[in-house]
Formats: sequence, structure tokens, C-alpha cells
Amino acid sequence: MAKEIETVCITTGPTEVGDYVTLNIGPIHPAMHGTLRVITKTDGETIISAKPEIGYLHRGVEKLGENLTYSQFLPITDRLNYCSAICNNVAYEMAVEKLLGIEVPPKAQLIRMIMMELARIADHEVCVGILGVDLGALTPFFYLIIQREEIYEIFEWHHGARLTNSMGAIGGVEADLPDRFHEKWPRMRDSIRKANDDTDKLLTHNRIWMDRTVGVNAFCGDDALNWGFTGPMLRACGVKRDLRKNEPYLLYDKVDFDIPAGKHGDVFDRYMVRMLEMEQSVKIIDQAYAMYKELPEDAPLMKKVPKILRPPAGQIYHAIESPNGELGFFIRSDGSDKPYRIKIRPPCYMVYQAFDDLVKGEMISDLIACLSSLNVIAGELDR
Amino acid sequence: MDYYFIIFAIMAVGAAIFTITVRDALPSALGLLTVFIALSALYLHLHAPLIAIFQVSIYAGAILVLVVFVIMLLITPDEQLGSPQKNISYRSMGAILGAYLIALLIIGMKGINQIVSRKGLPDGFGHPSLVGELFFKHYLLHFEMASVLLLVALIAAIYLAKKKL
Amino acid sequence: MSLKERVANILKNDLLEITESKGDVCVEISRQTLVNALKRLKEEGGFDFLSDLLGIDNSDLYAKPKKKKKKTEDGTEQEQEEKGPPPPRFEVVYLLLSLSTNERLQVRVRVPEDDLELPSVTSLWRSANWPERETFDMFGIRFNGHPNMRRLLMWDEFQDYPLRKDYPLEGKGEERHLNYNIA
Amino acid sequence: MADWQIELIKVVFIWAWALIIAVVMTWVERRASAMMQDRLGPNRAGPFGLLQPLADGIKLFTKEDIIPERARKILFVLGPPLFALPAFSAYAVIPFGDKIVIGGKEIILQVSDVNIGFLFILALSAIAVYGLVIGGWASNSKYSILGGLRATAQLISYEVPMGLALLTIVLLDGTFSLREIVLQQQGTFLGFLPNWGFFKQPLGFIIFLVAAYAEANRVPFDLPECESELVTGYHTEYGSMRLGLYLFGEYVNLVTLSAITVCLFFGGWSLPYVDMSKFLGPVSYGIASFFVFFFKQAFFLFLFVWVRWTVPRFRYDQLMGLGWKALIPLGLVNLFITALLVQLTT
Repeated sequence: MAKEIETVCITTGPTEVGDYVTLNIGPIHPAMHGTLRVITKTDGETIISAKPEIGYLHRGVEKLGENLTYSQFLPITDRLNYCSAICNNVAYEMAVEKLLGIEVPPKAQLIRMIMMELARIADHEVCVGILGVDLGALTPFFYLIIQREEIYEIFEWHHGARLTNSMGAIGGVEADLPDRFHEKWPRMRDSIRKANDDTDKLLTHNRIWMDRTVGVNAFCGDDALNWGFTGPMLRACGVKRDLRKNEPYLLYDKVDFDIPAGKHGDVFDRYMVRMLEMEQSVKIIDQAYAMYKELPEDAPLMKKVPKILRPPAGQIYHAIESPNGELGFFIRSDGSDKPYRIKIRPPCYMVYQAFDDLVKGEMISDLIACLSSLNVIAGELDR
Repeated sequence: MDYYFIIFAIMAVGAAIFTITVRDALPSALGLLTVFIALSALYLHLHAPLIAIFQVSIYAGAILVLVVFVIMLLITPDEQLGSPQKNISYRSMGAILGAYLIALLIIGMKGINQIVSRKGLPDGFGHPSLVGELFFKHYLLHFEMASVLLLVALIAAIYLAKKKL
Repeated sequence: MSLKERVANILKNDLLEITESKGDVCVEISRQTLVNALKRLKEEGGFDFLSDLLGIDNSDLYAKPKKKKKKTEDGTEQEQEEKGPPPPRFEVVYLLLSLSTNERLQVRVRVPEDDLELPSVTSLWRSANWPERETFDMFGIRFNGHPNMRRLLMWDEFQDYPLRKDYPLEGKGEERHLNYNIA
Repeated sequence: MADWQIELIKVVFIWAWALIIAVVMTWVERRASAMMQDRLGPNRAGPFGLLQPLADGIKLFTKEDIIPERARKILFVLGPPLFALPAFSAYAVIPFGDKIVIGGKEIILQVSDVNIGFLFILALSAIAVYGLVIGGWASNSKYSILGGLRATAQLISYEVPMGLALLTIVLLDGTFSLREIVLQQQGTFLGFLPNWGFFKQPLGFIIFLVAAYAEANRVPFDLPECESELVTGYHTEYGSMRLGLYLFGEYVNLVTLSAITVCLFFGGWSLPYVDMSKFLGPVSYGIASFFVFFFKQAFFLFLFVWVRWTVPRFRYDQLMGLGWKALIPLGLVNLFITALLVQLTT
């Protein structure tokens, strides 16, 4: 069982439906990340049921994918998880490359790794910062968001965009690491660590923070797997599963890093997993950067691919570890220049469907804490 | 003419009438609040500032707030209390009881002038220490009895209200 | 023992077809044996994680080879086309994952257009909850036994199934039928 | 000048003063939070953005005043002033300085030295609850009602420990008058410590401070209006200057609460070890005592801001648990010990 839901409120509370208050949280609400909506039934402040309603940001991305060529679809993927657009780009590129059966040069792989880990740090920083804001601690958010801005600066130098990156192309990346990256990274590594440290000092051992997060929305590993959890959410439940280790892609099998895992799957564990993952990402970038340095300067960045891609017919599924979990692209090709069917497997979609189970029996404040710790991104959820 | 008394007496009576006639729950409670505040002003006039403050902080600040709390939980602003009582026998009974109460009050008011007059007040009248002395020396038994009664009522209330003990 | 052989061993007679493209193994099973086969795959084959579930509308795919017969010769579907009558219009693909061996398996089921029903697998994996709803929302395939078979992404009053191939990209003008009071 | 003129001047002055501090507080809050968060804060209007509160005021006054259609109009209008007024009124009994001699006339720097001034403040804070409750209920919105309910429960719960903490000071000093309490706190205690309530009642001070934060609806106790859960709680539906009154009333509350803290626990206008009246003229002494009081008050105002931007907020049940399970028993124990000590030493 996920947790012992306090039976008191359910069995001896008012039994008629009319005795509960229906509280409509969202789609416009300060704590909703994007346009989410949860219809809750509450008994006082205790939640009897919480039904998420999604689709407010549904833009038919999959339908668009069927009507755009393989290269044209790339910028659309930015709009999935806009906090870490690079991971979506790379996931899509890698899926198409798998369909085409090509392997990108090592230098491009390393640049992709560096950029993805930077995006992962940025994503986790937003998530942790927002979690703090939703629990009333505003200050760590600014420490983290300043670091995110620094990361965005690197993105801007590399491919010109800050939020919707559209990084790389099918077959590799177009640009080498920007010159300014080489001097910036050593400084930035320290500032990221310092910001994390400050956040850690302000929150982790804060008694109020622990009261608010420890044991809240605890979830066990078996249930999490049954519900299809992946990523930090699953690791917080104590299942050490990370696609970077379990199904290595790019050059992740050549770098050394740990998978931080929690124990109870509560909000605190999710927070800690994200905090520790940022550390690991810094470590990965350092190693990838060292490997990048060893490569000759004129090493190729792109594999030669035809201008109009016509992958052979077939269907593939390729998943990578995005900051939120397993981000997969299912593509069926019919041999033409457009994908026949594209299906995106967004990680927070699977997590969010278990929302009712997660928050049942908790209080309204915990619902908000839970929602923030899930890092549900509406763009990715509704597609 | 004692304008101070007249102003607050009229306020208290008016608010009291408003309290029992208005059909909305929360305005009615607010009428009661006005009654309490007017009463506390009258206590001040009677040189009993401590009682006046207790009137506000306990009656208005604690008891009435709880009443308002319950009103907020049960009734939304759109709702009103039920329709007025139509049963003629109940209404006449209420009228008789009310008249009886008013008669009692009028009889009790006899000689109120002597009490209100400022003459003959002991030194430090109404000061907290004097009130405390009265409580704990002269009326100790009454005070303790009331305390025990309240404690019993409290325990009973907890027992009744608690879903699972 | 390769993945293909293991899966074939588990499914035995239920297995209709097994294909592989770029390393992704895809097995086809029939509608009637779906839940049973998936259960065996979960319990005996170790495919204990349902990654995702999706629907595909094949109507365009089977219409195309007639037009392009001369140009392309390599599509597998094309060969099927020539063998017999076109297969059912819809198919649903289950993306399975084995947590112990990290192998992935695609299981596909064909659903004919005149009987858009499938048994729900929410009893096996609760993660199938929303994907099944979405498949219903987008293709109109109904999943029997699902606890809450309602539209997920589109609004409840929406009539069409947008991811079907015959649904135009611009929509059918549903938003214009909402009664706005514009003077 | 006649007595009533002096009284009038004092009343007007203290209202204006409380207003000015509250206005400046809004600026301090934003600049200080910006300082703590690596930001700049408002710096466009006037030097260092000092005119920002003025700009905010103009904005609030000129905004459209919206009353929701299904709200109870009269109560909806009544809410904000009912919240803001008691906060102002409490300032009437606070001694904001010692005394000043002008033209041979000794003027006490306090509007009214009520002998139960201390209870008066408690009573007024009890009245202020109605402002929140009525505002929350009359808005006819679920978030507002939840915020109003939380506010009610929180304020009446935390009034008890607050009263208990204050009673210890009353026991020690033997009076309810704030002025006399301040006068009693001059000199030294145990030979070297200032004779302040803070040193004589450290536990009482902590209980009082926690309860004061709860009474002021500040983080970590800002549950009635926590914007991430209840949008903004009881004033969700308010706009324009009605909202301004609520926000402003909160700042006036802070000013009042920090003034009470200074009076009861930090010796009011007196400086430790130094008796200013000995070497200052009667006028300058009055002014000096006023500013000593103000600087002490300013520290506590800053403390409010400091805590606000440092810690997360409690959950509702934890807040209630803290109040009823920790603070009230602690306050009672503290009161018993103090009573015993007072009885033994006198």
C-alpha cells in the first residue's frame, strides 16, 4: 500500500456528498504551474479526493508532427517541457537518428551531454525554487533562478535562444561550444554549487521545512512503478533507476556518476533527490568537458544527412532521461518525409495521473507542496 | 443629562433589537458584537474598566468569534436563516415571557440612580487588584464552583465533539 | 536466448506476428487474448513496466501504396497489402519495459473500425489509466473495464477524434459553434 | 495651550507617525527583501525608490473599486476599516517617549495612560479578528472563507499564549499600565544586566514574539493569506484601496506589535546603564527618548522583515499544534514559575 491513509476522516467523517466542500484549484491559481486544474473535495482542510483535469494547454503537438517534416518538428519539441527544452530536442533528434540508423560524432555527443546536463540543472533549480515559493520560502528561489539565468546565457551563446532552444539538428549539433563557455564554466560551477549550498542551508535542516515535507505524500516503490513513475519521482521512492545508467545513450556509460535515491518517496526525498542530482550533473559536465578537451579541435560536429529526411518504414521507441524522468518518442515512419505517427511519452503525465492517490487524506497545503514537487509542466502534460 | 450613558444605552438597545430581528446570521452576530461593545462602554462609565475590557476581549473576542466561526462554516452568504415562526401559540408564549422579563428589569431598575452616582465609591474601585481581591477572598467559593462547573462542561463538550476518543 | 525467442515462448499460440525494426521488437497479438497475453508477459516475461500506450490510425498507410506503388518497394505494410484484404484500420501499441533486463517490447493489437473496443489493462498497470483515456479521446477506441472512460484532453462536448487521419489539421470549426455573444 | 489641544495634537501626531512608519515599512520590506535575494528592489520612484509607497498609494486609490456581484455589499465594505482601525487605536496607549516640557508644561508622550492599557491592546486585537472574518465571509468565495476561517482560528488561538506571556511581565511589575511597566524596567538587574523584561523573562519573550508573528499574519504564520494555497486568503476578492486598507492594516499591526515588544521587554524609551534625563535638557530629553524608542522599534520591525524572507510557512495543523501543544503549556509553566518566584521574593 502506498501509505496508511488516515481512516478517521473517511469513515467517521460526514458521509453525504453534500457535506464536503468542492474546491476548484486552478486553472488560474498562483500555485498552478501553467494551466492545471484540480477539483478537490475537502472535509475542512483534509482532502477527500483530488481529480486533476488536464487539456488546457493541448495544442495537438502529435497531430502537428504528422504534418511537418522531421526537421520542421524539432522546434515544436521545445514547447513540451519548456524548462529544459534541450532535453526534448535531443530526445527527438536521437529518436530520429535511431530511425535513420546513424550515429553522431563523439564531439556532438559530448556537446549534447553538456547542454543536457545544464538544462537538467536549470530544470531542477526551477523545481526546487518553486517548491520553496509554494511553501512560503521565497528567498532560495532567487538564489537558484540567478544561476538559471547564467545557464541560459550559455544557451544563448551556443544556439541563440534562451528558453525555447531548438538545439542541434538531426545528425549532430551545428555549433561547437562557444568560446566564452571555456572561461565561464569553471566560475559557474562554483556559483551553482554555492547557490545550492545556500538553498541547502536555508531549507534542508530548517525545522519548518522538514515539518512541511518529511512524510508528506509518501509513496512506495512498487506503487510508483505500477503507476509508471520515472525519474526523480521514482528515485525518491527508493528505486534506483536512471536511463543514463540502465540504458546508456550518448556517452553516459563513459562518465562516472551516482544515482541519488530516497527512501520514503515523500516531498522531502524528492527535494533531496533533485538537489543531489544537480551535484551529479555538475560532475558529469566536468567529465564530459574533459573528454571534449581531448578531442581534436576540428573533429566533426555533424554526420552527413540528406536535406530531406526519408527514414525507412518502421517503428521505433527511444527514451532518454529528461529532468522529470523517462521522455520517450515513438515514431512510425512510412518511408515518406513526414513521420506517420509521433507519440510523445512525457514523464510528468504518468506522475500526474496518480495525483489523487498521492494527496488523498492530506491537507490542502500538502496538495500544493505535492504539486510543486512533482514538477508538472503543463506544456509537456497536454502536448 | 448624561449624554454618554444615553448614547451607548440607545446603541445597545438598538443593536440588540437588530440582532433578534435581522434574518441573516452574520449581521445578527455583528449586532451582538455592537451590543457587547456598547455594554463595555457602559461598564467604563460605571468605573469598572476591567470588566469593560473583559467584556470586549472575552465576550466579543472569544465567544462571539466562535459563534461567527460556526456561522461561517455552516452558512454561505447566499443563505438565510429559516422563515419566521408562524405558530401563534409559540409566538404568544414568547411575548408573555418577554413582557415578564421587561417587567423584572423595570423593577430591578428601581434605585439604580444610587448605584450609578459617583458618590461613595471606595478608593481604587474597579482596579484589577480590587476585583482580584474580591474574587479570591470574598467570593472564593462561588468562583471555584463556577470554575469546576466550567471544567465539567468543557470535558463534556470535548467528549461530545470528538469523533473518536 | 534472444528476446524474440523468449517472447515467442511465452506467447506461444497467441503470437500473430513478430517484427523487428532498428532493434525494437514488436509483437502482434489478437484482441481476444490481449489481457491474458500481457499478463503472461508481465509475470513470466518480466515486462513489468508499462511505459506508454498509443493508438495509430492506419487508414492513410494502406491507402498510400496504391498511389506510390512504382516509387517505393521496401515497405513491409505494402507486402501485406498485396497478400489480402487491408488489415483493420486502428491499432493500439503497448510499450513494455523489463526493469530487470532493461529490454523494451512493443505489443500491438489491431482494432477494426466497426468495433472500436478493447479490454482495459488498468488492472495490470495503473499507468494505463490516462493513456487509455487519451487513446479514446484521440481515436475513439473504447476500453472496457476502465474506471473512468471519459475524454482527457479535449472537452467533454467535443464530438470528433482529432488524431484520426481524416480529421483536418485546421479542425472542423468546432470553436465556431460555441455560442459567443458578439454583437 | 489648553489640555484638550495638547491631547488633540498628540492624537494627530501619533496617527500620522504610525502611518508614516507603516508606509516606510512597505518600502523597507521590499528593499530589504531585495537585498537578501540578490535583487535591487524598487529604485525608480525617487531616490532609492523612496517614493515607491507614494506611487503605490496613488495606484491603489485610482484603481477601479470592484465589489463582487454576489458579495454582501455592506459587510464587504465594512471589513477593511474594521481590520485597520483597531490596529491604529492600539497605538493610543503606547508610551512612545518619556515626557517633554514645553513652556513649563509637562507633556507625557502617550495619548492616554490607561491603567489597564495592556488589556486594552489585547481587547483591540480581539476586535480586529472581525475585520478578517467579515471580509472573508462577505466575499462569498471559497478561498476567502477558508482564509477567514484560518485567520479566526489562528488569531484566537495565539491570543492565549500572548496573554500568558504578557501576564508574566504584569506579575513582575505589578501593573497593567504600559507606562509604569516601562518605568519599572529602568536600572539594572542582578547588578549588570539592564532591568528589561527580556532578561527577566526570556521564555516569556520568545513565546510573546512567536505569538506576535502569528497575530500579525506574517511568515511563518501567514496561513490566512498564503498566496500559494488560498490565492490571498480573506482578501482574494478585494481590490483598489479596500485591499490597500487590509495590507496597510497589517503593517500598522506590525508597528503596534513591535512597539509593545519594546515597551514590555526592552525598556521602552530608556537606554541601558545611562540615564538620559540627567544630562539632557527637558526638550531634548523628550525628543531623545522618542528616538530611542523608535530605534528599538525599528529593530523589531526589521526582524519581522528578516524572518519573513528566511523561513517557509507552517501547515494549518502544525500551526494549531504549535499554539495549543507547545506555546500554551510553556506559557502556563512560565507563568507558574514566575508567580512562585514573585511570591517568594516579596
